[in-house]
Amino acid sequence: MLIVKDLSIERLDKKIFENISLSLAPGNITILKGKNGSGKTTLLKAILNLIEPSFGSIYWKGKLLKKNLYDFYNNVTYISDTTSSLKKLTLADNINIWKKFFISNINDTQIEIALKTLKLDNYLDKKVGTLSFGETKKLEFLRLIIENKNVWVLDEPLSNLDDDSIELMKQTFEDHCEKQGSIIFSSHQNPGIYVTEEMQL
Amino acid sequence: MLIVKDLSIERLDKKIFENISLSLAPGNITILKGKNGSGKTTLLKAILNLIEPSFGSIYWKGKLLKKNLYDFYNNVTYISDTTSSLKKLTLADNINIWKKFFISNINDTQIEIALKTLKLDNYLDKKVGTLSFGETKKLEFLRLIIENKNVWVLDEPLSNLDDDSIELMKQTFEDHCEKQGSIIFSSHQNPGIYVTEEMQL
Amino acid sequence: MKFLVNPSKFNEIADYIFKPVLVLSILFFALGLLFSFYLSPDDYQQGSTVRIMYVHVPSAWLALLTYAIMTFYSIAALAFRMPFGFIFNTAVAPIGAIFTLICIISGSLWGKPMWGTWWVWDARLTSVAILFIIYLIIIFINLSFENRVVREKVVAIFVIVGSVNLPIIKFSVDWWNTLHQPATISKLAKPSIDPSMMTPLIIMTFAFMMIGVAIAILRIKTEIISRKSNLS
Amino acid sequence: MKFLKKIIFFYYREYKLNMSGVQDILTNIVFFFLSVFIFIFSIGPDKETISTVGVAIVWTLLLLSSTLSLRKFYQDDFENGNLLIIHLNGFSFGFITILKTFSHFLFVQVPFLLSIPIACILLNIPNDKLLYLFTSFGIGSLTLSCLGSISSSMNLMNQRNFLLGSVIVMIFSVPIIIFSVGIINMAQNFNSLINILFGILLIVFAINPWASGLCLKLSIENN
Amino acid sequence: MKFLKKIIFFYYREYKLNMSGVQDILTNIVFFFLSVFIFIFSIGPDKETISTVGVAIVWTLLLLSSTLSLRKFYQDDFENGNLLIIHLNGFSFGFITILKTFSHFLFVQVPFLLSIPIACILLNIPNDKLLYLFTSFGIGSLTLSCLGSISSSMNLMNQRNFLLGSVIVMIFSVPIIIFSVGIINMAQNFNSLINILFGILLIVFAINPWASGLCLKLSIENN
Ligand code: HEM
Ligand SMILES: Nc1ncnc2c1ncn2[C@@H]1O[C@H](COP(=O)(O)OP(=O)(O)OP(=O)(O)O)[C@@H](O)[C@H]1O
Ligand SMILES: Nc1ncnc2c1ncn2[C@@H]1O[C@H](COP(=O)(O)OP(=O)(O)OP(=O)(O)O)[C@@H](O)[C@H]1O
Ligand SMILES: [Mg+2]
Ligand SMILES: [Mg+2]
Repeated sequence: MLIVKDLSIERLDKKIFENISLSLAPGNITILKGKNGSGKTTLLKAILNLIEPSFGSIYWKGKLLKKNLYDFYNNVTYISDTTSSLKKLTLADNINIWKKFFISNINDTQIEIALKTLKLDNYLDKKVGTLSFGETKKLEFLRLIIENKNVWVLDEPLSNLDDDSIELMKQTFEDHCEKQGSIIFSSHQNPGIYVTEEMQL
Repeated sequence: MLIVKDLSIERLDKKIFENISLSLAPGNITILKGKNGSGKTTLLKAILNLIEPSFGSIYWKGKLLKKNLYDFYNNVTYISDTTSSLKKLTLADNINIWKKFFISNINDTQIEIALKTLKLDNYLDKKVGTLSFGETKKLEFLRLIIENKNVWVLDEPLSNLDDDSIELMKQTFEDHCEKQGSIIFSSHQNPGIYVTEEMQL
Repeated sequence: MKFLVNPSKFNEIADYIFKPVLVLSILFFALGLLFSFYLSPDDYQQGSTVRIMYVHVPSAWLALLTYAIMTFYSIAALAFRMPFGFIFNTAVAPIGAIFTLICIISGSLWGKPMWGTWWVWDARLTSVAILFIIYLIIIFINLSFENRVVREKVVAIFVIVGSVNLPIIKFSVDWWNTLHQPATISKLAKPSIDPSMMTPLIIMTFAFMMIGVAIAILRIKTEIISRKSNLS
Repeated sequence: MKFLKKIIFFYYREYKLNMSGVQDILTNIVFFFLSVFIFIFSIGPDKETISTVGVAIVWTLLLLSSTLSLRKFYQDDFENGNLLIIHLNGFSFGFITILKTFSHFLFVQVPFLLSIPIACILLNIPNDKLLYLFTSFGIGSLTLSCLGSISSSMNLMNQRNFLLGSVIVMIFSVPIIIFSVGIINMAQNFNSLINILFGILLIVFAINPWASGLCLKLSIENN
Repeated sequence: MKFLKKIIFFYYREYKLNMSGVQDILTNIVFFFLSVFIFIFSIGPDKETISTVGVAIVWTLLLLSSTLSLRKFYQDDFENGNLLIIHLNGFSFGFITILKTFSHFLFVQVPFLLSIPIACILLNIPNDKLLYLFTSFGIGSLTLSCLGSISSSMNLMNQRNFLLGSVIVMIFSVPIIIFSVGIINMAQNFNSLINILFGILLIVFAINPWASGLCLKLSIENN
């Protein structure tokens, strides 16, 4: 579905990486590894058409990504390395906003189950700003479930999580793959998650 | 030096943890482990007198911490789970501000060496906001070196770092212990760092 | 005429003409000051305060002229993707600002004896003050935006939009009846000014122009160099 | 249909966000009334003078306080990554700016509009001028929202000197002020002046998505 | 000695943060003048009217400028964790608020103070009033800085308290404004009015470290 061909990116005239190619088929998981500053985040952003590559091109469903951008956006969820939940609002408010804004076809019981497995169900009336760091990260995954898209683009999803949550992620990833979804994520840890391709940057 | 006795903390009438005791002598490293939301960050903040404990007390150099607060502050560096560098300024500006503000007795060559080992020496004129996530985390450690205090209180210092940097941290921690410094830090990973005490929350 | 659009050509020519221009400006200044203080008569109404005119009017003209040229360059730069226009804008805006400031200060100094106040809110004075602020904003944008590509486009667009102000300044005295002197010298027909005042005025205008060109050459050259060394 | 729903929920989100920050709206209104008081105190009880300058004062204060809230325009959403999420949910940057401009109009300017009648009482502004005031302010404030969008999106690229944006807005609003105040004082010219104001609004409105959208794109690219 | 150095470098830090160069102060001043312009445009060029409302205009702008920058007061430093670092470097919360208040005064109010003489020329304010204006403005702006500190530190805490913050500022600023503007218009009462103003300043100044300090402590505790 998603094909990256000979991608090179420069920022402030400094080459970040050159001639990266990868492809992400349904049911595949790709992990990006590499040192700090090697360009993992940059690559993920380029895939989302947020950074102009200096060379190379990206294709989505056979067409150039730029030509097919909003179809791609309809199929992708991005979780960046920082959190995106609104700190001033409660968990319930945040979930509500997401549910409506992404016109989710997920029903409330599914969300409740997800909340329970993430162990966030007690905090519904708490401001997101008063959660622990790991809890806000976990909250971010709720968006994956609410958005319910095909392609997941995740930037360091496993950092700051405890072992149970990582185990949970592993499970979620595998389920998603079975449903012919595809995942590309970056990580510094070796989480024991089954991956189709490992990309060293 | 630092002794925590039977500490219990409640937040919004919810018990976070109860009857925690620990002591941090010079040359010791204590690691805090525990699930997300188990209260690691809370404990570290309580040690810094930023959160009022419901029971228990903390001593510094034999006196109650509250009575001896600014002496303790003169001896402690805290790195929180978020970054504290000023995103709008360049690295050089940030370092300059820290150097002056903490009245550091570290000279410039030492800082340069540290920058080089952290592989940040090329970025001096870059805005901190344009660094990669891991690079900003590494920049935080520069504060450890610039402040040059005895007690280090670090909240998840190892997340988002690559293996080289973790190795470097390990080295730095050991050096600090040899100089009779003490470290208390929280982590989800098992970094292979030698620790005196492991505290499960 | 290629040197007016091409940075490297400009550098060549600039090296040639910089010294003559500087010498000329000093010459004109000396001559102009001599004329305006010793050789020109007092006005029968205004007394010797009329001599402020020899600073006021040239600086006013040059303030307007500078902005007009900047507008021209901005349009060219945006339309024909001509980087020299951007360079010109960055380099020349402070010069225009200073001319405008001189015009305002000399005008106020003149206004105190003539009108009895330093400042009135008539159309010309106000629009000149706006011109000054526009110049300042151009300078500020140049100083505070990091992304060069964006910055120079923003400046160019701003200059073009701001040029609406020029005709307002020029014709404000005709459109609204105000305290300020209507066009006496720059009338298209016959100027209604005595030649004994006209001569120093023209000389001073040349002097201002030359010094402006000299500073502009210096600033454009530094700007070109700084762009070469720092591509971002 | 789905797109329309998304737009509605965009505003639901904005509502949730802005209403939890009532203090910002409130600060603006408090500022507004405080300034009206200042004028009344300094001018003294002379009714004549007050009602001469009344309209002018209301207009200027509205202008100044809408520059107050510029910072919230994109800054917060940009910093916490929500701008990106909105974009990835299928809104082009240009379209986001249009939505945001209306949201600014709705949540910042409309509260003012509502406080105009009270200000009119305080300032002895005759009732028959109220209509003119409303019309001119309605058009003028939407124009100001557009200008605000442009300047605050430019400020994303220039994170320190955030007054510069306000200054740019203000210099562009000089003609707006002149015409709007003109409308009220010269009621006979009403139609031609309103047309001019409307013309300015159209121009700025057309430029806004293009200019602000570009700025958003660039600042996300460089983030 | 070491403490003094720390204070100096606190201001060095504030300077670095607030200023990327002189142009930032200049932008402040330009903002001020543009606002004056806009007032004038809306009021009309009539000399008499202008000099009646002149003082009021200057005072409103002062109020505006200090509300404009409230967000910079603690919010940024609080959110990026620097408040904590400053505290851990040996400054009690109360002391931080004093330092910050002066920094606000220095970087926001003083540039305005400097441009007052020119504004007086533009606004036809008679020279002999300049002294009064300066005195009242000097005292008033410091008082406003203190009030700003209190309200913005309250804003850091729960949204529940927002009303309190704004209300406190409002209650205290009303007398300040009445007296300050009064000073200028009734020159004979100068001394007694100045005393009252000074009294208010002292009260607010004494409350500030205690109140804001407490708010800072609480908000860091709950963060
Ligand atoms: C701050 C106050 C003043 C400002 C900003 C100002 C501005 C200007 C400007 C922009 C011009 C050039 C207009 C053009 O090219 O047509 C000009 C020309 C002139 N000004 Fe002023 N002026 C000020 C005060 C005065 C005063 C007080 C006088 C004398 C009573 C004066 C006398 C003149 C004369 C004689 C000209 C030449 C007019 C012509 O023939 O074009 N100005 N001024
Ligand atoms: N300001 C606060 N107000 C109320 N409750 C809070 C606040 N901060 C944290 N908590 C709660 O206290 C508990 C402990 O939080 P803490 O941040 O100490 O966890 P942690 O061990 O650091 O977790 P993590 O590994 O995710 O960083 C969590 O359940 C959290 O929801
Ligand atoms: N906005 C930007 N402008 C200029 N350079 C940038 C920008 N963002 C990142 N960089 C640089 O690009 C390089 C790659 O950054 P990137 O964030 O992609 O790294 P990363 O692989 O994600 O690292 P990490 O593991 O630390 O997250 C870094 O050297 C960084 O300094
Ligand atoms: Mg990254
Ligand atoms: Mg934590």
